[in-house]
Amino acid sequence: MKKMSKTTRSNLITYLMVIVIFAVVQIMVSTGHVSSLLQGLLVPLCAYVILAVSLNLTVGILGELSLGHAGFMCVGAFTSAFFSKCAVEAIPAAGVRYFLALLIGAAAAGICGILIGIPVLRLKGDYLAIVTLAFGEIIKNIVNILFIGRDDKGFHFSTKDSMSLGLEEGGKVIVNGPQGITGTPKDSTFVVGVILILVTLFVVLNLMHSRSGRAIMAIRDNRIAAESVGINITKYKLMAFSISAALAGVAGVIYAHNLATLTAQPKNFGYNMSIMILVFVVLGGIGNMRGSIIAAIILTLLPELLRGLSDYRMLIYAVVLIVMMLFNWSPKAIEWREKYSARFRRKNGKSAKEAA
Amino acid sequence: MSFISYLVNGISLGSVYAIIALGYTMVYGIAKMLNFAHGDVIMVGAYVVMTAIASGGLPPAAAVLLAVVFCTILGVVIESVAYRPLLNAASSLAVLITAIGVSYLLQNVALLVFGANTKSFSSVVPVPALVLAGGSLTISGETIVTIVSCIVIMAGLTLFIKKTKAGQAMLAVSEDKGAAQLMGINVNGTIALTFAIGSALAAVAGVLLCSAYPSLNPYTGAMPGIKAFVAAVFGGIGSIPGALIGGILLGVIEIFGKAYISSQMADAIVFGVLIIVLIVKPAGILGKNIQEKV
Amino acid sequence: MALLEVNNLGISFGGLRAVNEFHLKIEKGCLYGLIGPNGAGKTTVFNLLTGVYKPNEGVILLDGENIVGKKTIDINKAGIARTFQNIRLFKDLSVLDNVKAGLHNHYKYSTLEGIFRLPKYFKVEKAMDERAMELLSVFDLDKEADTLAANLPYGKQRKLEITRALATEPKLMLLDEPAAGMNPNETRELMETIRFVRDEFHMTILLIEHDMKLVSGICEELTVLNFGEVLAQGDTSDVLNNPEVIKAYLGE
Amino acid sequence: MKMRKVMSALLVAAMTTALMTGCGSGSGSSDSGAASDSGSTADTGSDSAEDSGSDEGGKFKIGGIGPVTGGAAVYGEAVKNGAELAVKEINEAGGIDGVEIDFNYQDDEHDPEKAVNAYNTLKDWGMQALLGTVTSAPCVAVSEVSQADNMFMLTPSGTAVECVQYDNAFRVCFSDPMQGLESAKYIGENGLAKKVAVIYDSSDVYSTGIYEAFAKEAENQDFEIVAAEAFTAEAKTDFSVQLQKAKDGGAELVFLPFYYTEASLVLKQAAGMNFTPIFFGCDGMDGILAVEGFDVELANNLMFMSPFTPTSEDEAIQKFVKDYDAAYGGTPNQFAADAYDGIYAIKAAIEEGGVTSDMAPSDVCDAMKAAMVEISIDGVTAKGLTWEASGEPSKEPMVVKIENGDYAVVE
Repeated sequence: MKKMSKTTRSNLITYLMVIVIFAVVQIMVSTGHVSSLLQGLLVPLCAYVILAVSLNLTVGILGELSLGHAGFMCVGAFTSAFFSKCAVEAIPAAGVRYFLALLIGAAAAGICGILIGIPVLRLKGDYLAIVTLAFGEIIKNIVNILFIGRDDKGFHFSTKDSMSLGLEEGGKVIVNGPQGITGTPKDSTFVVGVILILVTLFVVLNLMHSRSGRAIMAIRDNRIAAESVGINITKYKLMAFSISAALAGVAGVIYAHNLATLTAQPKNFGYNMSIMILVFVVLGGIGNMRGSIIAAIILTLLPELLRGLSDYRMLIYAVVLIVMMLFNWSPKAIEWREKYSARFRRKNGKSAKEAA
Repeated sequence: MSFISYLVNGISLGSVYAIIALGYTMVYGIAKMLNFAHGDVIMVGAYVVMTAIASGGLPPAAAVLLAVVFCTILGVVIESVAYRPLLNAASSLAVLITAIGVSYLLQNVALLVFGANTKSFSSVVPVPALVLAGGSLTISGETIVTIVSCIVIMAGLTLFIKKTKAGQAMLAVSEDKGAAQLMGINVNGTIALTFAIGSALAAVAGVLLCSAYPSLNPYTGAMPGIKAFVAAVFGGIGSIPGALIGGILLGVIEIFGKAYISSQMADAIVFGVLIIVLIVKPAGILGKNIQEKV
Repeated sequence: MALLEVNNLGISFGGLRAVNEFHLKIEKGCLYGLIGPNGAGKTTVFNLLTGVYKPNEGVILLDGENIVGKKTIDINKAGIARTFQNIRLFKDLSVLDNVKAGLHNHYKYSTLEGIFRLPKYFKVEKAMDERAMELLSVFDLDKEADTLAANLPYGKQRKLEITRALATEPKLMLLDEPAAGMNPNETRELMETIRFVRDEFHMTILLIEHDMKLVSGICEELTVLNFGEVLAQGDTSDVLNNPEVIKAYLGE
Repeated sequence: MKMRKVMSALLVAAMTTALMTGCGSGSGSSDSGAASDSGSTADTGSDSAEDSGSDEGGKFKIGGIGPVTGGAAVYGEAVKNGAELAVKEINEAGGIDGVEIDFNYQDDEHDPEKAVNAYNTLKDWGMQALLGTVTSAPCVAVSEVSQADNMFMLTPSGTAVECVQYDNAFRVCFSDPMQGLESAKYIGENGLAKKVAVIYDSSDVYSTGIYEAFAKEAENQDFEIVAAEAFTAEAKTDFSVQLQKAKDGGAELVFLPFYYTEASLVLKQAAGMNFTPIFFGCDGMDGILAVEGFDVELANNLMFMSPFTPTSEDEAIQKFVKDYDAAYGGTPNQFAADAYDGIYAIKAAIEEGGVTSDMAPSDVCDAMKAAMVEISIDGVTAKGLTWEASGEPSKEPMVVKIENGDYAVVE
């Protein structure tokens, strides 16, 4: 049918866009045209793109505002880094280990999503936002006081300090409170990152255009009507929320396996980060996956590109953000834009006719 | 005696949260937006007072007044430039993100103007400390002034809304913007007024915050801002007495949590209590749970 | 046995008695009207029937089974579908997807089958498309299948809401002011459609309506509600000629 | 809609071009990065370097990384200033064997990820050795990548153990465990107190690192820890509870292993509740007297461990303090001093290792690694400063006490 082909085409364009960007970057890397700065940014960029797409599932498709997305990323990052660090010797094959780490990270984050979603999804709008923010902060706080060590007797836990673990000679502290996990194998690569972006897109886009996705979007558009046609609100809200969380967990796995030291700081797993991801989503267009990808790329590169401006760079970033928001969302600006583009189109049409 | 001391400190900290939360709650009630930049207006207010005293040589009272005026103007400017164009945007998230942008902007302007160095804020409170129970309990002048100002502001604001025409207009706009407009109320003007009052309160909060906790850098306002936001939600966002109750409860819980449970887990405790409250009372302690009309 | 039997139904909001001792009996296949002045409690009755509100007392028997206390979605599954006075479409979904959302509980495949596009996905989606188009063509909406629901003209939005309700394969349909905001032409057309739905799908329909022409034109039986209580009940023509009803409508 | 797409497309295109071309003309962009906001005197350093450098076609390219924005900006600024001052001095004195130093300092916002980005930016610029990073967590992250590249790094102030875990990394400051250990020893051996309370930042690597070492050593010392209370980055304004617990525990000394920003609040609040134990801090305490508007009375009798005292009679220190004040205004803190020494250490290692400006970073690293353990410099943080292959400096910590609003060395 025509409708089917339209969404399929749109999805294909999205996949293609990712693949083309990937191919261009790869070619440029191999010909030496990419700076080390950009090369270093490639893997985190993949994580951010996945975060943006997965948050868009909550914000755009489910229609709920979440300010705790970084918390799920944190869960995915820490569980998978913990696993990888423990399994470095047991599973020497990086590929297998990374795959298992991905599964563990995604599952842990997804389960957290369900646990948090059950009580929280009854709340509406800004209340939901503040509670998700609270959960994100709690997760970060807990990770910061968690000490786990391993010796011959097995694992030891503490929430006080690494000394209270009571490790025997030769025992190793794996999770060291605020010092986090050091020495995670650096298994994330750009290729893996791009594959995971594609997987994320595959999951989100296919979900959107399936029976469950329709139910989720129906709830977003009108909860009462959705109930009246027999759609189970709790089930589908929870489904969207936990899939979104699991995908954030995947981003966490990429992130954790790219940096040798994983610490839970306000910068990387706090509400600031959650807000940052939300900025990607809103700027790229709520519900628009392609937009999220582009926004995540631009906004991650922007502060790095402004490095030359030193002290002024974050200032410029802030101004750019405000101006872009006004330009994209203000009803007046939209009106002006439409008028202008209509005139532009008309002119083009006319000249085309004249030419003919 | 430690218990009373904790309680007093909790109420003092909570009073600051409450004054900041008032700004959040009023703006939310009227414009239905989370003004993330509110915390940063606090920081601006504190810098103005500090500069006025240190460089301008103004007496503290005049400096505070100057800060209030400055922040009021700042609030109105922010509202008209950055928020008003987005008030009728397709998604309420747009203005939220813009508010975040404004927050970054204020922080980075302060960074450029005042530098990154943390400055010590000398207290502008002339009240001496109260020593009780033979010296084992000391209540600082700042604590007394903070709590008193909080009560005065709260009472004043309640009177303002109940007794004045502008206050009634605010109520009307918060209930139904469209209807208020039809009744001949200047909606944009009322929203601007709300931002003006909220920002003026932020200046006062900034002075009190920095008098009680005398350190000031461009990021000083961010965390109290978030905490106050939590307090506002806690008490029921949109409700003025709710902001008071939410703020004070949050302060007391934070201090008690640190004192009796774990000082490492203070944040987790505060946020955990928030979650429990919202699960039991989904609109906060004093919030009205509005049922959607079918 | 009647398809729907309601006895002694009542609910209060705060101190206000919104519905009191409401009773109703609808036979299968009947086209039944619920009328009354504004604020008489008609929509409240709908909300009680569909589980949006829980009654303080009373019984609602659908096919002999008491549905009081059940959740909205379970009542829908039991066989009651409805439309809303203020239209509630899934406005950012296409017309086709709105109907497919209505088919949700009748055409199933798992989420995983959907994500991984297993054969069942294609099979069921195809069947859903066909069924949805079939329903849309009944209401002459098939040409707008790809349009966003929000972009439909008002009259068509009302029709789409009925289509969506119909898609849930109910035994009983509740229509809340289906003709509100329609011009006489559209209303006439709507009357035809409602009658057609009843005949074609062997549907039982209970509708709230202010348009007396529509009510007298298609309803076989009526209940008049005034101040939350039943004022009159019975055959349409009898009820409409009841002096009490006329008094309630025209005022004294 | 269409306009918006055009806009985004243009933006992407503009950025990609900027990014691609940006890496080509590295040294051009470095000027603005290195010397944008420091006073006019500082500019001359890199400007003159630019002029003479272009003739000879060779300069030593030294990179620097630290937070210039964000909450830890004050440390990054200090390091930047201290390092630039040293670079300027060296260049004015004719460089290293006639070859000047080109110094490029990048912001990391105290964020490990941004630090790696900054590192990569510097690599694109052609960095041969790194002075950085300033703060611990970013430093550990950078040490991982620099190790992979075999890039020489010398951190002026990264105190965490892991900062120098690889053989290419050295540091100027003390390590966290060493500070904790030495502090506990000092308190115990000098009989400062029998009952000690500790307040530490449980969300910070630096603070917990010191606390753990301190608590461990405390078992061997003749004092008792009566309270160990934490705070976190999210709740660092109110210390009344922690102080109350210390007071209730009867602490005669309170150990504050964190930065002076929070410490100034602790002191103020302690005074507010009439609690007057001895306060004892670590190197992060340095700078408390420089806090603008701080009531120095509060800091009287405050003790802390530091390698650097700006009031020292030492000639080199006096010169450094004077030049620093002239160039940037204000008294340099320990971070600036560490950075200043760091640049001189790099200079010494370059000379010792026979490094030339045309060598590849990896070769520079090998030469400098070997040279580091051979050199000895007389810096402002220590005389006869030497390094072990482990990356640790050998210098004696000094305990500084504040008396009458001024520093005084104890011992």
